[in-house]
Amino acid sequence: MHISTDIWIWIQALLTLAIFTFLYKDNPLFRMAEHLFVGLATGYGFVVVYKNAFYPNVWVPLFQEKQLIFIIPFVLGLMYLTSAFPKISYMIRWPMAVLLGIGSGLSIPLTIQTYIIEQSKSSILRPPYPNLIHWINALILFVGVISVLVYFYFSIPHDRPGVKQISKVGLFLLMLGFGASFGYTVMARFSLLVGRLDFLLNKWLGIRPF
Amino acid sequence: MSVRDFFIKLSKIDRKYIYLIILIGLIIPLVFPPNFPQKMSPQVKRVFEFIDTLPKGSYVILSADYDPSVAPEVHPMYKAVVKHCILRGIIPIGMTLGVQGAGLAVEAFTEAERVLGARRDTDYVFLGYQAGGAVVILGLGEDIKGVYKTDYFGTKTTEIYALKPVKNYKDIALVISFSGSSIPVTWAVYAYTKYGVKVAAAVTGVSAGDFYPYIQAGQFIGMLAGMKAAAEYEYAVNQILKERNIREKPSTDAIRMMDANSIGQLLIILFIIIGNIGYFLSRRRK
Amino acid sequence: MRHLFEKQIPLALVFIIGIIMTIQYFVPHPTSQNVYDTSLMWSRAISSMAYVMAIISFLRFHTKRLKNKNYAPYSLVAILSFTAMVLIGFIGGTAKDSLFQKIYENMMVPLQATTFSLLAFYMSSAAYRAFRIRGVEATVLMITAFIVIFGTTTIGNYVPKMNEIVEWIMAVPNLASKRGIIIGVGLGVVATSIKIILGIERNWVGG
Amino acid sequence: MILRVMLLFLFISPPKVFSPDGTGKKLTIVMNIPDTLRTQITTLNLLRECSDGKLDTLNILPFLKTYTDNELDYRKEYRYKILAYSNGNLIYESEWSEYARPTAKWFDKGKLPLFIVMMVFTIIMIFYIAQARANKPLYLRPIAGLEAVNEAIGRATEMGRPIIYINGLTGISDIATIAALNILSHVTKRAGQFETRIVVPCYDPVVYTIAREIVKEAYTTIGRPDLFNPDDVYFATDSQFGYAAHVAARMVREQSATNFFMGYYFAESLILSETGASTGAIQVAGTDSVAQLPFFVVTCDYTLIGEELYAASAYLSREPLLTGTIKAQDLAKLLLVIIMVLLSLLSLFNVNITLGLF
Repeated sequence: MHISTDIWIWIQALLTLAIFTFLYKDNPLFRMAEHLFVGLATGYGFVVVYKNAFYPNVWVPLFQEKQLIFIIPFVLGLMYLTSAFPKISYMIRWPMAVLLGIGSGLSIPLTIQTYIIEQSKSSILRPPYPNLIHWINALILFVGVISVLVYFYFSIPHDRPGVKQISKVGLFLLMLGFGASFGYTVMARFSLLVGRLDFLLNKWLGIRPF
Repeated sequence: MSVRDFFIKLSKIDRKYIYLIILIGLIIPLVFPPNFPQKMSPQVKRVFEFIDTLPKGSYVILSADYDPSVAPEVHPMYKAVVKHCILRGIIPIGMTLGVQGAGLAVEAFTEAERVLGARRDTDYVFLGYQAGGAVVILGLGEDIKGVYKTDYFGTKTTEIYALKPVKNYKDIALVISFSGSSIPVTWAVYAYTKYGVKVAAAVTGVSAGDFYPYIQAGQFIGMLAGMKAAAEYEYAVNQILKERNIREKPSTDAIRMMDANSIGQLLIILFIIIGNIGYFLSRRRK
Repeated sequence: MRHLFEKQIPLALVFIIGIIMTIQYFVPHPTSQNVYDTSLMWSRAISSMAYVMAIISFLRFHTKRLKNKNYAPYSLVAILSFTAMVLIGFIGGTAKDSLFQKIYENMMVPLQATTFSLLAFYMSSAAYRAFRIRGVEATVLMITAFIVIFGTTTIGNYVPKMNEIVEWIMAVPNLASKRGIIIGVGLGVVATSIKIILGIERNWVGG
Repeated sequence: MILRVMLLFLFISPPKVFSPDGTGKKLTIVMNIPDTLRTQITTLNLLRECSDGKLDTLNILPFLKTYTDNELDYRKEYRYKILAYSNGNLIYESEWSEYARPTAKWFDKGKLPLFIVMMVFTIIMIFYIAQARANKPLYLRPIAGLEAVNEAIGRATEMGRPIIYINGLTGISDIATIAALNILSHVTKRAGQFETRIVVPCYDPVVYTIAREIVKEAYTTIGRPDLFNPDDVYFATDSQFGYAAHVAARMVREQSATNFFMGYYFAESLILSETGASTGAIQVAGTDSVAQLPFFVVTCDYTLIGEELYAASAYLSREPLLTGTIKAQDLAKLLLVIIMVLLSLLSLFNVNITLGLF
């Protein structure tokens, strides 16, 4: 067992342990690590956004390539600074309006195509299917999607005869889906935890498995 | 205290003890690896047996399209498949479409040199990184040595002994794309659908779900998904090493981590059972 | 007058830009392609400057907390680490082996990975505490989780057909439920986008 | 010897050139090289002559039957000629093709069905919004989650401990965040009547400024502007796990009686809801992030699933326009289900209609 002598490994180990202490209870060590994390993340964000987003997308085209059209997005972007002064902070709504307009405008056709059309298209029964299993799966998918949609139907009370059973099937499938994704994520989360513990045992404390 | 009270009390343990049990439950197998025998699941078996039954001297492309963030799950797969090919006299051609994969792939080949005494450019080839993604995949369909003028270490591909009989996908038995994203699908679309070379995927557990449709459509011959598949493959390769009584100790990261993972997951199942028994008994008492 | 700037113009902007961007999808003409490229360029430029608001709120929040005795040390740490990271990033550069990159790899990644790995603990206590057979839905949820958790362990491989069952659950019933939700959410997203463009949804201009 | 014979294949039929789509940038060239020659070709070139006189040579993959040239200009015309070589010597040369112009269309007919769907949905929306504006009665079935929201507020009032309300981890253009902000307005008004403190840590700076306005306005509408405490509605951080750790720690410190998780979430959802549950707080969640729903369903007292979040925001804010939107979505859902059933039934009798979409 030979403990690592690399300062960075020690820093990683101490920070890892500080976060793990939160499992016991909230304590100053955890709060220190939490605030360190928040500070570093915001600082990291500022540098990365400046270097990878602001500099190439605003500074270079406007001030180096002198494309004057960029004055408009630049001035709109400057309006965000008004959020520091409450009286004129309403001006952030101008750049927001541009972003919202572009975002909403782009999303309408794309969302209809990918979310609504594609998903329902692949649930429609399209025989012939190669074998019985494919038939059953296609039927379950077809009935399943429709019953989930009926569950999310708000214009008829759920206690109507036909609707009651279908939405029950829908809720059953929803719960089955949630259980499945919960179960599937357990493996992924545990691999992460095992990875952290393996780092502490192996890299930091140098305990070689016997 | 009757048995019932015991179970009710058992279902009300404080959260902190649960965390302690989990912590201990994971540390023990990491330090004292139980090395459970890993029985191969169907998807992994398809890939393993495909390689196992290839004739000596055939070629397999192993594309390390992953980065350090998914290394814990995907890297052990790459190392295991490299060793498996060399043990079967099959020549793995390493490459990567992502810059970050190169360093990891080199490490896998160095381990093969250490454990199996593999010789570069005779038992394996490592071509390194080439930018372009789909364009590279297409190019390999035409002329591998045209796309990769030199290998990762600078040797001219035309002079590499192992690459003499290789021109394009027609001389490649299988391509495996190791990735944490959807790059294997690009391989399936460009390499399999267009050139007919067989493709397999080696991916993280979480992203496995998105590949099932492609497997059903027959575009992948099989898939290695998550830490479990890595452990199964690693275990199978280590068995071959034992048969050949090769003394060098291979890395057993995936097996050790998967054993700890399995114990953790079994503990959760235990908690669900205990939680319910206690809940069930206490409800009946009211 | 102020009403004009505070509400009217933003709503007009969102309406005009929204309509143009929606129609642009259906027009293959190169000018529509240019409109699309310019809109992306502008949204990248503007959103890159939106981050300055995060800095302002962050600094305002933590400087205020410096006055409060029991929060002061923590907020000091936050501000100092923020300033240090910014200076290191701008002075030392963000190259592969820069101090900035070292701090990211050796401080931020472990902090994030460890916080992420807490989830394994929380899942265990959630499974223990909440997975109770309380009604049909909770039971269905629990049994499916049970099967999938067990199916994805090493021992799961020894139970015949276990892997096929897990794969089937993920590929069929789970897919049906996800599709149902996604279609519903899709309709919701389209409805909201239409409301924003037509100025019906006004919360973002203060209702 | 064979190669010399091949040389006879000179000046044979020109390639066919047409504009494949309306982008005004592309021309597709169909190369009808005889198959016998195909195997010998090592390099295949396309000569392109533009109406402005510019001449270019494009080297293309030898086995291609058609090639699509792009980045062209719809204002100019282009013509093409094929040159095929076998190990350096010319074995096939076609005549120049006719001049062709990449057509630039103003409407892509292929997307007409999608355009119709979009228009129909917008009309349905406007119709129901008009109905709502003329406050015609629009029936919406009761949602169990709503009683849970009001109950949860009542619990915090009884225990005299604060409510923590989170609007999710996405921006203002995300529908889940907008729904969350609508519900925040209702929760603040109701909590304000009993002077119950509400803490709103925000993840996104834009959402933070809007949330601040909404809380301030909610308090003024119930005649209690004094209750607004600017420190309780604040921007915490925009790092995913820094935020989760911060809010989780705050729940433990404040021992909040009620936690609301509305909006869109990522993997940090379980840290929030499980820590909240450990403090014994009542928790109501509402999200359309499919991956996180399982965790909320397991750890919260009540969870609004997907669209229930949108419907809840319509109910709670009693905004006729929101109710109108839910009715419009319902009608669209009904039409969609009908189409799915019809197309499925028809395809059972192998009549496969796609309406250009399905």
